[in-house]
Amino acid sequence: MAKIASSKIQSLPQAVSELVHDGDVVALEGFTHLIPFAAGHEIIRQGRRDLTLVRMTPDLVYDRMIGAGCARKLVFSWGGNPGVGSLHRMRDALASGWPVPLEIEEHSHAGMANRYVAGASGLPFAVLRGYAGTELPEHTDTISTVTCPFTGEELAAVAALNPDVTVVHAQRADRAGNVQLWGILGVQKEAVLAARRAIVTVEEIVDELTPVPGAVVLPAWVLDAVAVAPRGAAPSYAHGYYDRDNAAYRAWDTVSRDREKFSAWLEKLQEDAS
Amino acid sequence: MAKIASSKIQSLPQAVSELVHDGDVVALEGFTHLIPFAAGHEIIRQGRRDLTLVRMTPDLVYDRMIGAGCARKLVFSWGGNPGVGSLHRMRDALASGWPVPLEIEEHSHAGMANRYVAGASGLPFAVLRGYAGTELPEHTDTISTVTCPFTGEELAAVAALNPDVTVVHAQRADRAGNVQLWGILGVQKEAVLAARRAIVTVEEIVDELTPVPGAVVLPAWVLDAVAVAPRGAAPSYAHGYYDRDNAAYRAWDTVSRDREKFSAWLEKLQEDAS
Amino acid sequence: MSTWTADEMMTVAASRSLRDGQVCFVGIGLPSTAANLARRLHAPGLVLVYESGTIGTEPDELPLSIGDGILADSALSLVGVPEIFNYWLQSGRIDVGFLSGAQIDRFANINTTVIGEYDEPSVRLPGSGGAPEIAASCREVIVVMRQRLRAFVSQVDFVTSVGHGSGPGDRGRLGLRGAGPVRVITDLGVLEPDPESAELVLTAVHPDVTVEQVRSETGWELEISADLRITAPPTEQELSTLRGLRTVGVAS
Amino acid sequence: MSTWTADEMMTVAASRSLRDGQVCFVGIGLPSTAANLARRLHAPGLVLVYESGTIGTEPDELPLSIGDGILADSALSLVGVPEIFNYWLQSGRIDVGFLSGAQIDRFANINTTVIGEYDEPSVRLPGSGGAPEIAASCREVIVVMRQRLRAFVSQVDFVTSVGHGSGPGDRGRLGLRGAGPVRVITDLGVLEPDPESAELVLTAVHPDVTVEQVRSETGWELEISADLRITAPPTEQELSTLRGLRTVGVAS
Repeated sequence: MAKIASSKIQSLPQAVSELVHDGDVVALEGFTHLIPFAAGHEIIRQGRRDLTLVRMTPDLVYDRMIGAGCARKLVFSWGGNPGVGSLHRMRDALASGWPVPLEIEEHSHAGMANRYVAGASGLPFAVLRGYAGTELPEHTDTISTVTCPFTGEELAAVAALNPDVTVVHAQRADRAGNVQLWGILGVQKEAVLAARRAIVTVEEIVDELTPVPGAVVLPAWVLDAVAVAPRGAAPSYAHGYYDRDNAAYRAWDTVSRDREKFSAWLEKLQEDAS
Repeated sequence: MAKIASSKIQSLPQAVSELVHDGDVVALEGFTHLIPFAAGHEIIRQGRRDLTLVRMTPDLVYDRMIGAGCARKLVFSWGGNPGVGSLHRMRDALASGWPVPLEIEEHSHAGMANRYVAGASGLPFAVLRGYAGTELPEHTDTISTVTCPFTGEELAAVAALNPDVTVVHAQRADRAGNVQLWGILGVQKEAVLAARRAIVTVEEIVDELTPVPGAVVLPAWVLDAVAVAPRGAAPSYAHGYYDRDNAAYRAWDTVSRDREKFSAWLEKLQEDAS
Repeated sequence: MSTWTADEMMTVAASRSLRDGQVCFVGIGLPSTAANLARRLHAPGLVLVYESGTIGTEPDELPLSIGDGILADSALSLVGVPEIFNYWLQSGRIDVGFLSGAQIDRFANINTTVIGEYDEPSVRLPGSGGAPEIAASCREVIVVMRQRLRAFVSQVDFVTSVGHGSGPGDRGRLGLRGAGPVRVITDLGVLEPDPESAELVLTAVHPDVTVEQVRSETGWELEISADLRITAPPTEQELSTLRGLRTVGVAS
Repeated sequence: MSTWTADEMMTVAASRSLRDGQVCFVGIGLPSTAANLARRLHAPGLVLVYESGTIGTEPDELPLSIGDGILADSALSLVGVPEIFNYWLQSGRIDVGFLSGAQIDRFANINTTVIGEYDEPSVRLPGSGGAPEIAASCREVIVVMRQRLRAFVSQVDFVTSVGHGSGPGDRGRLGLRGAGPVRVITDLGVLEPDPESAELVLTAVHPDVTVEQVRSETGWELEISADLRITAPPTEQELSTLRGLRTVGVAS
C-alpha cells in the first residue's frame, strides 16, 4: 500500500522520534554531497542507542554518532575524513570501545552499492565482479559467491541491504511531500527504496518541483516523513544552495582526536537544541 | 580503449555498411519512443541476412526487416503492433517460413531488461523474480535458476545480452559525437553499453548539448558511429521533435497482412533510396 | 434512464475497484481507461505507473500506447525500463496490477503467448510483455477482459502469467509474493477466486445479465457465489466522464 | 634551471603516463592532480571518470573531494554510484585506473584497510572504497604513492586490492579481467612488474635519485631493470601548469 500522503511533512524531531528506534538498522546516505547532518545530530540529541549504522562513506556524521554512543555496529566501505585524514571517534570506538564497543561489517563501494540495489529491487542478493583475491570475504559474512548457470563462472554475491530506516537530504520537496534532488546522486534513491521506512530532510518546501536536469524525484508515497532542515547537509554541501565547508572538515580533526574536546562539542550540540 | 572520437559522425549508409554484418546479433531499441526506423530501413536496403534481431518490443520496424528476409532469429518479449494488432510479417515467417524461416527466443520484459543490464555490466547473467510458474522456461534456454547463497531462495537467472551491434535513435548529438536523448528512456542506455558496436541516429547535430531534464547523455567514446537521420524514428516519435504517426501504424496492418502489398512496399523502399 | 454498452459497464466496474491513494501498474487499453476514469472520479490520488517508466503520470487524455509522450510529459518521475521493473514492480511496492489476456482459466492463469501448441500455434499472440512479473509482484491483480467462451477456458493453452497456478498454496510454493488475481471484471460480471479452492466463481452480474449468459461464455462448470450481487449500473457521472475521455491523437 | 619537489616530479611522471583519448578512473589526491595536469598538457582528450558518478568531467580547478560540486557542474554525464561501478567500471570500458595506498607489496597488491591484524590493527585505515574493483576491472592500473620503507613491503598486511596476487597467472585464475598494475610511480622513480615473475622491479629513477636511495625505501630485495632509465626532469611548462592548478575552496 502506498504510504498515505496527507501527513508527510513534519518536524525533524518528530520524524526521528517516530521513525528511528533503538536497535534499528539505520542508513544515512549521501556520497560526499547532501549528507544528512541535521538528521544525524537529531538522532544524537534524542539519545538513540544500539543502532547499526550503514553508510558507504562514514564521514563526520557517523564519527559524531559513534562518538555519542548511538551505534553498536558500522556497515561501510570507506571510513575517513575526505581530504583530511581519519575518523578518530570511529577509531577510538574500534580500538578502545569508547564510549561503547563497535562491530564492523566491511565492504567495497561496489559491494555496498549493489547491496542497496538488491535491497531496492526486492532481491535477497546481488551479483558482481568483486572481492576475488582480496581478504575482505574472510572477515565479512555478507560476501559469498554464486555460479553462473550459463557459463559456470564464479562471481561474487553480496547480501541485500534493507535498512529499517534510511535518511537522506535533498534540495526540496513540494507540499505533497514529493522530493527532488540533483547534483551528485550517490546511492540515495537505492537506499530509500531499500528501506522499510524513509525520512528525507530538505532545504525548502516549494509549490512546484520545476524540472531540473539530472534530478531524481522520489514520490511522496515511498516516503514516511519529509522535514524541512535548511542547511541540513552542512558542513557537506547542497548543490545549488551552499558549498562544502572545508574548514569545518579540517577543524573536526582537532575536535575528534580528543575525547574531552569531543565531549564538549557534544554538550554544545545538546545545548544548541534547547 | 575508448573509441576514438574523430570520425564518429558519418552517414547512415556508411555506418550500416561498416558496422552491421550478415549473421550479426543486432538490437534496435527504443520503447515505443525513438524507434530507429531509418536505420532499420537502411539495413533492409543493404540486404543484410541471417541477423539475430533482438528487441523487447518488435514493432513495425522488425516486422519490416523480417518480411524483407534480414532475420533468421528473433529475441523478444512482446511482439505486436501497439494499439492496432498483430505483426503479420512476423507471424507469416513463423508459421510459413516466408520469406525465410524464423526462430524465436522469448522472454518477459523484465527478463529482457535485466539481460541488457547484465550485458552492460559485464556480467554473464542477471537475477530476477520472474518466470516462476510460467511455461516460458520450458522453451527458452537463456532462462535458468540460481540459489541465493545467503537465504537459500531460488530465483530466476537470465543470460546476459551482448549484441554485436546496437542501434538507437536520439534527439541530438554534438560535433564530437556525444549523444543526448530524453523523454521515455526505455533500455537504450543498457542496449548501447551491452553491445560490441553501437550506432546512434540523431535528429540533428548541435554545437552544444544544453542540459535537458530527464536526459541521458551517451559519451562519444562508447559509440562507433553517429549519423544524422531527421525524422529517423518516424512513424514512432521523437519527444520534442514530432509525434507518433498513429495513422501509419494502422495503415501498416493492411500492408503487412498481404505478401504482395508488402513486396510492393519493399520495392518502394528500395526505390526511395536511389 | 441512460443506456450503456457492456464495455462501458466493464470499464466502470473496473474503475470502481480502485481505491484512492493506491499505486496502480497500468497496462494499455481497458486497464488504462479504467484507471484514468477512477482518477477523475473517486480516486483523485490514485498513482499511475506505466511499464514505459512513467511514475505518477497524470495524462489529460488517454495514451494510445504504453510509451506515449503524454505519459512522459505529465509524469512526476521518469525512469528507464530496467528500473521500473526492478525498483518499482519487483520490489513489491505496487498495490494493484491491471491485466488482460487472450485466455484465462479457472485458476485465473493468463495466456498472452499462443493458442495451440507453442511450436506450432494456431494463433501466435504478442507474448509476455510485462505481464508475468506484474502478476507475480503486485500486491493484488485485477483482470479486465471480455467474457467469451473461447477466452474463459478450463485450462489455458500456455501459462504466460500465473494466477493461482493449479490451486491453493501454489503461489506460495512458487515464491510469488503478491496475492495474485483477486477479481476478474468482465463485460458480463465479476469473478473472484473462492477462498478455499482458489477457483474463479461468479460473485456479481452486471445489470440485465443472467447467470446463464455468463455460464454460456465460461469454459468450465462455473460456481455461483451464495451472495451473488448485481453490479450497480453506471451513474450519469461515471458515464459522462468515461465518454469525455479523449485518446491522444484520435479525433473525437 | 628550475627546481621542483619530489611530489611534483611524481605528479608530472604520473601525468606523462596518461595518453590522449584514454578513459581514466580517477581517485582523489595525487591521481586527480596528475590526471588534470595531463589533460592540460599532452592529453586534452583524456576522459576523467570519478566514482561519484561524474563522466567526462572537466573541472577548472582541482576537486578537494571525490564528490565535489565542480565535478558535477562540468561533467558530460552524471550518473548514480551503482551505475558508475556496474555499467562503467565493471563492464571493462575504463582504460586506466589510478590508485594509491598505505602499503604496496612486491606483487603490487595494495593495502588500504589495516596495518597489523584485521581484528586488532595497529592502524585502522579508511578501507576499500572503490579500489578493489578499480584494480580488478580497469584495462590497466597505475599506482601513484610516495616510496617509504614502511609502505613498500614484501607482503601487505591486508590485500584490499589485488595487484598480481602471489605471482604470474594469479589474476587470470582469480577471474580478474584487467591487466592489473603496469606501473608504480613514486617520488623516487618508477617500478614495473617483471614480465616473467610479476614482481615489481625498478625501471626508472627520477633525476638526482640514486638506486641505493630507492632500495633503502623498499622492503624487499629490489631488482633493477637492465635498462634503467632516468626520468626526464619536469619541463618549465609542466611545472608552471602544475603549480597553476588551483584546488576548489583553497586559497592560493
